[in-house]
Amino acid sequence: MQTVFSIGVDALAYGMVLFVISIGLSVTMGLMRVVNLAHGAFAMIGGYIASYAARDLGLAYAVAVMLAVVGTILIAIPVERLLYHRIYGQPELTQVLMTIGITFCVIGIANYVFGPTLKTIPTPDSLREPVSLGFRTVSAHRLFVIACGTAVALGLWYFIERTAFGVKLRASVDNAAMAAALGVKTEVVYAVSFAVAVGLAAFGGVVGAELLPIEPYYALRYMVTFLVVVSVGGAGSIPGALAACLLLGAIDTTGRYLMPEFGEFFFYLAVIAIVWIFPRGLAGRAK
Amino acid sequence: MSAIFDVRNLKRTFGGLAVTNDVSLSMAPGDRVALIGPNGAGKTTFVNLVTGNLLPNSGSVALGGEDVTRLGPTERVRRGLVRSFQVTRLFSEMTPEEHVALAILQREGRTGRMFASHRAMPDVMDEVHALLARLGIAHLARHRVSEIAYGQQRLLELALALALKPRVLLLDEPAAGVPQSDTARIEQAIADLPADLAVLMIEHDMDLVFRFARRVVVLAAGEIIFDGSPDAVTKDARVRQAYLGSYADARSVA
Amino acid sequence: MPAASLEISGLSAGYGPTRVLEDISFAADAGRRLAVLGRNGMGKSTLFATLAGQTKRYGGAIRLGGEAIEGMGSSARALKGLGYVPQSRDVFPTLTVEENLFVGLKGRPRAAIEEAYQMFPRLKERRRNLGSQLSGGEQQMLTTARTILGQPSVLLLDEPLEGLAPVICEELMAAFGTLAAAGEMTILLVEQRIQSALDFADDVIILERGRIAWTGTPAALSADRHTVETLLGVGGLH
Amino acid sequence: DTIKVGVVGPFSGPFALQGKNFKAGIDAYMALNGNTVGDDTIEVIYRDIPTADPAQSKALSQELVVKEGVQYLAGFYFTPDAMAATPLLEQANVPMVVMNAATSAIVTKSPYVVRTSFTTWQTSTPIAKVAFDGGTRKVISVVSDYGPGVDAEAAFKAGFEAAGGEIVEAIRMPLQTNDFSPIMQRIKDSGAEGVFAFLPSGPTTLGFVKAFNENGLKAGGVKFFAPGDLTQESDLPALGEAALGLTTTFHYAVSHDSAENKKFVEAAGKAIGNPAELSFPAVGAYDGMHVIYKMIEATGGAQDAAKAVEAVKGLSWESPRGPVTIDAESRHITQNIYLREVAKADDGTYYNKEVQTFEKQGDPGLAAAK
Amino acid sequence: MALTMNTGTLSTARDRRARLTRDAIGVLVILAVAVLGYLLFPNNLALLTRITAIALLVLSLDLVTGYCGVATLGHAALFGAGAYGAGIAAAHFGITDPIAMLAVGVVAGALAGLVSGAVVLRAHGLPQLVLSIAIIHLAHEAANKASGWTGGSDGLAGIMPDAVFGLWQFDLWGRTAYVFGIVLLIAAFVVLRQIVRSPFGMLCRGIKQDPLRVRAMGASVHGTLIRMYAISGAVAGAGGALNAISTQVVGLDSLSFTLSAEALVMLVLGGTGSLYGALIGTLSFLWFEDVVSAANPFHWLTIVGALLIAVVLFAPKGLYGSLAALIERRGRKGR
Ligand SMILES: Nc1ncnc2c1ncn2[C@@H]1O[C@H](COP(=O)(O)OP(=O)(O)OP(=O)(O)O)[C@@H](O)[C@H]1O
Ligand SMILES: Nc1ncnc2c1ncn2[C@@H]1O[C@H](COP(=O)(O)OP(=O)(O)OP(=O)(O)O)[C@@H](O)[C@H]1O
Ligand SMILES: [Mg+2]
Ligand SMILES: [Mg+2]
Repeated sequence: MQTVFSIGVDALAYGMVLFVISIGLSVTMGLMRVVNLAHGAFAMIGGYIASYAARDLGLAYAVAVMLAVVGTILIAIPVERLLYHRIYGQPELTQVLMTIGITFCVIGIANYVFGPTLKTIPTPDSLREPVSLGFRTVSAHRLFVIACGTAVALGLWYFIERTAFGVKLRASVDNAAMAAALGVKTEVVYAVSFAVAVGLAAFGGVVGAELLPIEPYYALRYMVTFLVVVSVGGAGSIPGALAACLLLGAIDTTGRYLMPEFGEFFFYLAVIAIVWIFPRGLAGRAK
Repeated sequence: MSAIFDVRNLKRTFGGLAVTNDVSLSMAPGDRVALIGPNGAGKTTFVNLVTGNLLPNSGSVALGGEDVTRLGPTERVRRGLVRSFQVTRLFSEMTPEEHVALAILQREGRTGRMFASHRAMPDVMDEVHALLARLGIAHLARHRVSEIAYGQQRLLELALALALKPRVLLLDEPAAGVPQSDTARIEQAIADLPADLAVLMIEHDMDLVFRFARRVVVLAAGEIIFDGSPDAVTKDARVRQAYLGSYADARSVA
Repeated sequence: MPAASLEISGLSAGYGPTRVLEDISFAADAGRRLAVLGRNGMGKSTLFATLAGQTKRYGGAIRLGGEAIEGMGSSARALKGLGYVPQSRDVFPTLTVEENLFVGLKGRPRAAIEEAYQMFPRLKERRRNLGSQLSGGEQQMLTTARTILGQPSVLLLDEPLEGLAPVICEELMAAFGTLAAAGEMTILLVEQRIQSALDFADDVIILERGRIAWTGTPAALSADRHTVETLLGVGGLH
Repeated sequence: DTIKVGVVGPFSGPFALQGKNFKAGIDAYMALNGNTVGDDTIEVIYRDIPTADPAQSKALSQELVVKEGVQYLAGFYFTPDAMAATPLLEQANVPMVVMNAATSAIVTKSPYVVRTSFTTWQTSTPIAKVAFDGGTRKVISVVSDYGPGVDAEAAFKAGFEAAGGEIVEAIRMPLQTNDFSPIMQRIKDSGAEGVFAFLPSGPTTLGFVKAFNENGLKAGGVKFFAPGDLTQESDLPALGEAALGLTTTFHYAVSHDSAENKKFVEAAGKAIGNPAELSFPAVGAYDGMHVIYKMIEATGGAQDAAKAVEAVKGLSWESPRGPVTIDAESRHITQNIYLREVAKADDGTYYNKEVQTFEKQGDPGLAAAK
Repeated sequence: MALTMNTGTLSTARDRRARLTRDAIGVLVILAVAVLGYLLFPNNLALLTRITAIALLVLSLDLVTGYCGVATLGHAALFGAGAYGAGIAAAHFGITDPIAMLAVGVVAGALAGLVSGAVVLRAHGLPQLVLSIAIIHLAHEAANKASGWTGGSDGLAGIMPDAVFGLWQFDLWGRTAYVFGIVLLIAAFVVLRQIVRSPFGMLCRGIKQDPLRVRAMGASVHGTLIRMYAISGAVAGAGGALNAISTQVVGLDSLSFTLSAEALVMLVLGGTGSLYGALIGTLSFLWFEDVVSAANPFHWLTIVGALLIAVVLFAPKGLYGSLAALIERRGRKGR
C-alpha cells in the first residue's frame, strides 16, 4: 500500500513537470495552430538564462526565474516578427520545416556559446530540503513544481476561456482574415499569445530543469515528449493537457516501477490505446 | 409504385435538443419533392442522417426495400443514394475535369486502377465533358477549383452528384450562391434527370421550389408539419407564418 | 457612428498574379443604398474583399468619409467604420455563438449583444452552440448580426440573404432599409435575386469581367431590357 | 608527403561533448609531438556522426578511404559505427584505431583493428571486487537497456558472483528515462545493500544520481558502484554535491597524478578551450594518435596496414593514464584500472580521487565471449 | 455531342503523348544526374548510394504524406523493416542473392506498411502524428530487445550479398551498389509515376483534400489509404533493403525517429505531393549536409538550420514546388 502511495506521489510530480514544460506548446499548437517544434529551444533558452543568472551571477532563484521568462520573451519577439510571423496559417509541414530549422540554429548557438556540458540551476535551500509526507519523503522542489503546475493551469484556463483577449485569440486562429475584418488587431493578438507561450516555455524549462537538465541538445531531446503529451491531451485544451500529463506520467511511472525493461513499450502502447479511444485527443477542440 | 426511399421515425438529438423528431418520409421513383422549412429546422441534419453521415438515435432508412440503417455512408452511395452539400465540398487543388472523372470512375468501380490514367479513357473523358458542358462550366475543365468563382463551384457540386447516376438524389440548397442567370442551368440539369430518379431538394429560393416540386414537405423544429401539393402549401396558415411570409401572398395572387 | 460616404477611384485588384478588378470608380454618398450586380465570377465578391483590405490592390484610391483608407490594413479599416459581411459565411467555428458576436462588438459593452438577439431570436436560442454546429441559415444570420453589432458607417453585404427562409429575408431587408433610412449606415449590397436588390437600392452598378459596365437607378435598369439581358443574363424582371 | 588520418566521431548532436574530447586529445598530441613523422606531415580529417548510425559510418569511412585517401581510420565513439567500418579495412589496406567504442568484440572483426580506449568489461569487472571486499553481499544491478549497459551488467555479475556475492535483481531501463524515482523505489524494495549502475554519460546520469539522493537511498546507506562513465569529469560540475562520495572504477581520471598526465591535461585543456569539459575520450584519442605515429614510423609512411599493425603489437608506453601495453594477441589496450571516489577540491570543484589501483588489466570480455 | 466526343478522343491521344514525353524526360534527367554523379564523384559512391536509398524512403513518404495527407513521423519503420528483413534473411537464413534480399525487403516493408497504416489511420492531425511516433519507438524498442535476431544496438552485421546475377560483385568503391540502386530508383519512379496519376492516385489526392467528399462519392477512404500505405511500405522496404545490401550492416538508426523526421524534412524541403520534389529534397538535403558537415563537422547543424529557414522564407512550397509555381506563372504571363 505504501508503495502504491509512493508511486502515486512520483507520478503526480512527474506529470506536473511534464505539464509545466509542455503547456506553452499547447498554446502555440492548439490555439495559434503553429506546430512549434522549437518549443524546447525556448525552454532551453530560459534554462540557460536562469542558470547563468543563478549560478554565475549568484542571483536569487526567484529573480533568476523572472529573468529567464522576461529574457526569453525578449529574445523571442524578434524571432516572432521575422520568422514565425511568416508561417502563421501556412501548411503544418512548412511550419515543421521552419521550426526545426530554428531548433537546429538554437542548438548550434547554445553549443557554441555555452559549450556542450550540462548546466544546472541552483535551487534555494528551502526547495532542496526533503519534505516528509508520513510514508515517505519527497524533495520540496517536487512539491513546488506541483504548485506551479496547478497555478499555471488555472491562470491559463482563465486567460483563454474567460477574458476578452482569449476570445479574440481564438477568433483570430479560426479565421484571421475575418477577425481582422471585425476590427481585431490580429498581429498584436498573435504577438502577445506567442510571448505568453514562450514565457511559459521558459518558465517550464527552468522549473523542470531538475528532471530535464539543460544542455544544448535539450531542444531536440525532449521534443517528442512534449509533442506527445500535448497531442494526446488535445492541443489547445488546458484541462486536456493536464489530464494527459497526469495520465501519461502515471503510466510511465508505474510502468517503470513494475517492468522497467519494458518501460518504453508501456508508455507508447498506452499512447496508442488512448489515441485509439480518443482519436482527437482527450479534449480535442473541434475544428 | 413501391417506395424506393423510405425513412421511418427518424430521431436525433443534440444535447437534449431533438433536431429531428420522429420524421418519416418516403419517395417513389420519379418523385420530385421539395423539403423546405425555417432555418435550423433540421433539414440538413435530416439529409446527414439519411446518408449515414450522422447516426440517428432511433428510426430506420430503407433504400429500394433494403434496410440500410446499419450501413456506412459509402455503402449507401454505392446503393444509389447520393447527396450534394449545402456548403460546397470540393477538392480545392483539383480541376473540375478530375472531379467528375473521379466520380464516374468510382461509379464504375474503376478507382482501384493503378496503371492507367483517366485521360487515356475516351469513354470517361467524353462523359466528363458532356456533363460539364451541360452545366456550362466546360471552359473551366482544367482550372483549379480554388480559382473559380463560388457560383461555378456550386454547379460543379451538382455535376458530381449527377455523375454518380443515383437512384435517389438529395440536393441541399443546390442554387444557393448561384446567380439568377445560372439557376436556369441548374433547373435544366434537374429537369433532364432520368424520369425514374427520386429527387429531394432543399431550397430557400421559392421560385425554384415551385417550378421544381410536385410535392412539398415542410419541416419545422424537427417535425414534418406539412406534406402535400405546392398549391396547398401556400394556403397552409402554419407554413405561411413560420416560413413563407409574404411570398405566399405573391404566389397565391400569381 | 453615423453613415459615411464611400468613394472609389481607379481601383484595380486581384489575387496574387491574377488581376480581377480593373479601374473601378464609383461613389456612394452617406446613407445611400447601392446594389452591385453582375453574373457569376464577374468580381463582385472581389470588389468587397478589396474594400475590406483582403486582396492584393494594384492601384487606385478608396476614401471612407473623405479619408483615404487604401493604405490601411483590414482591422484598421474596420475600426474606421467599415463593416464587411463576406459571402462565405466566415463564422468562427470553435467559438460559441455568443463569443462570435462578442468579437464583433469592437469594444462596445457586452450587453449590446442583445441587439443581435433581437434581430435574430433564433441566435439567442443557440447562443451556447459552437459556430460549426449551426445550420447554414443560422450561420448567415450570425455573420450579418456580428458585423452590424460593430455599428459600421459603411456596410458591405455580400449575398446576405443566401440560405435564409423567405420570412427572414423580408424582415432582414426591412431592417437594412430602416438602418439606411435613419442615416446610420451606407449600405452596399450584392444579391443574386435581382428583384430584391432593386427593390432595396437607390443606385445600381453592374460589373462585367471586373469592370463597371453600367450605372444608374433601379428604375432605369428595369426599363433597360437590353442591359438586363446582356449583363445579367436574365430574361426580364417582373 | 602528407599522411591523412580520418577521424569519425560525434562532433555535433547529443554527444558533441565526446567528439570535442576526441579532437582535444588529438590536438594535444600533435601540439606536444609535432605534426610530422619523419618527412611526412600528418593531416587529420574529421567526419561527423552525431548518433550511432552504422550505415552512415560505413559510407563516411569509405569516403575517407576512397576519396580523401586516408591511410588510417580512427575515432569511433559508438560500437556499431566501428563494427560497420571493419569490413572495409582489409580491402582498403587501412588500419583502424578505435579511440572509444567499448564492446569487446570489435577487435575480433578485423586483424587491422587496434583499440586504445577500454571495454565496458574491463572497467566494470574490478568494481565487483571492490563491492565484495567492502562487505556488500547483495547488489541490485541497474543498467540502461543497450549494448554497453548489457555488457556492464554481465561483467559485474560475473565478477561479483565469482567473488561470492548475490545479484538480487537485474533491471534494464530504457535509454530515454527522465524520472528515476520509480527505479529508486524498486531499488529500495529489492532490499539490496548496494546498487551497481551503468548509464551513458550525459543528462540521464544527472537525473539518476539526483534521484538516488533525493529518494533517500544514499542517506539510507545503500552503496553505489559504477564504472567511471557515470562520474566523467565533464559531468561533475553539474552533479556537484550529489556525486560526492560515489565510487567508480575506470581507466582514467583527469586528476591522475603523473608528469605525463600534467603535460596532457595542460595541452588538452588548451585545445578544448574550457578545461572543465575534458574527459576520458580525450585520452583514448591522445593514445590513439601515439599508436598511429608509431605505425607511421614503422612503415616509413608507406601504406601497409599489416606491417603497421604488426609494429604496435606489444607496444608499451607511459600514457597519461599510467603504463599501458597493446596486447599482441587481442590488439586491445592493457592498462591500470583505478578505484576512484568523487571528492571536493580546495577550490570548491569536484574531482575523481584515485584511491586504489588494479594493475595491468586486460579485457575479460573477450575471454567471456569465448 | 459528336463534336465533344471527337475533341475528347483527340485530346486524350495528345495528352498521352505529352505524358509519355514528360515521363521519359523525367527518367532521362534522373539518369543524367546519376551518370554525372558517377563521373564527378567516383570516390563518393557510397554517399550517392545512401542518397538513393533514402530517396526511396522519401518517395514512399511522399505517397502517404504528399498524396494522401497522412501526417507521419514514423515512416522509418517501413524502411527499417525492409532493411532488417533483407539483413536477417542474409545473416540468419543464408538468402544472400541481392535480388532475393530485395524481394524480402519489399515484402517486409509492405507488411510493416499494412500494420502501421492500420494504426496510424485511426486518427487525424496531431494525434495521428503521435500514433506514428509511438509506432517508430515501439519498432525501435522491439528491434533493440530482439538482439538475437537484430544484433540490438551493436547492429546486425554479417550480411554478405552475392554478386548481382552472379556477375557483378559488390566492391569497395561501391560501383555495383550504386548502379543497383539507381536502377532500383528508376524502376520505382516509373511505377510510382503511373500510380500517382492513375484513378487510384487521383482518389488518394481527393482523400487528402476532403475525405468526407470522397465518402459521399461512395469510395472507401480507409481501404484506399491502407492500400497506399502498403505500396509505400514496399517502396520504403526496397530502400531499406538497398541500404542493407550496400552497407552490409543494419543499425537501429534505420528504425529511428530521427530518420523518420529527417525524411519528412527532406520531403518538405523538396516539396510535397510531387515525386520530383521528393527526389530533389533528398538529393539537396543530403548533399548539402555532406558538404557542410565535412567542411565543419562541429557546427554544421546551425548552417543546415539556416538553410531550412531560408527555404521556408524564400521557397515556401519547397524547392521543387516553388520552382514549378514560378515556371507556371511565367508560362501564364507568356500566354
Ligand atoms: N452537432 C450539433 N450540435 C448541436 N446542435 C446542432 C448540431 N448540428 C446541428 N445542430 C442544430 O440543429 C439544428 C438543425 O440544423 P440543420 O443544419 O439541420 O438546419 P437546416 O434545416 O438545414 O437549416 P438551414 O436552412 O439554415 O440550412 C440547428 O439549430 C443547429 O444549430
Ligand atoms: N482566391 C482566388 N484566387 C484566384 N482567383 C480567384 C480567387 N477567388 C476568385 N477568383 C477569381 O476571381 C474572379 C471573380 O470572382 P468573384 O468571387 O469576385 O466573383 P463574384 O462576382 O462574386 O461571383 P459569384 O456570383 O459567383 O459570387 C473569378 O473569375 C474567380 O475565378
Ligand atoms: Mg441546411
Ligand atoms: Mg461572389
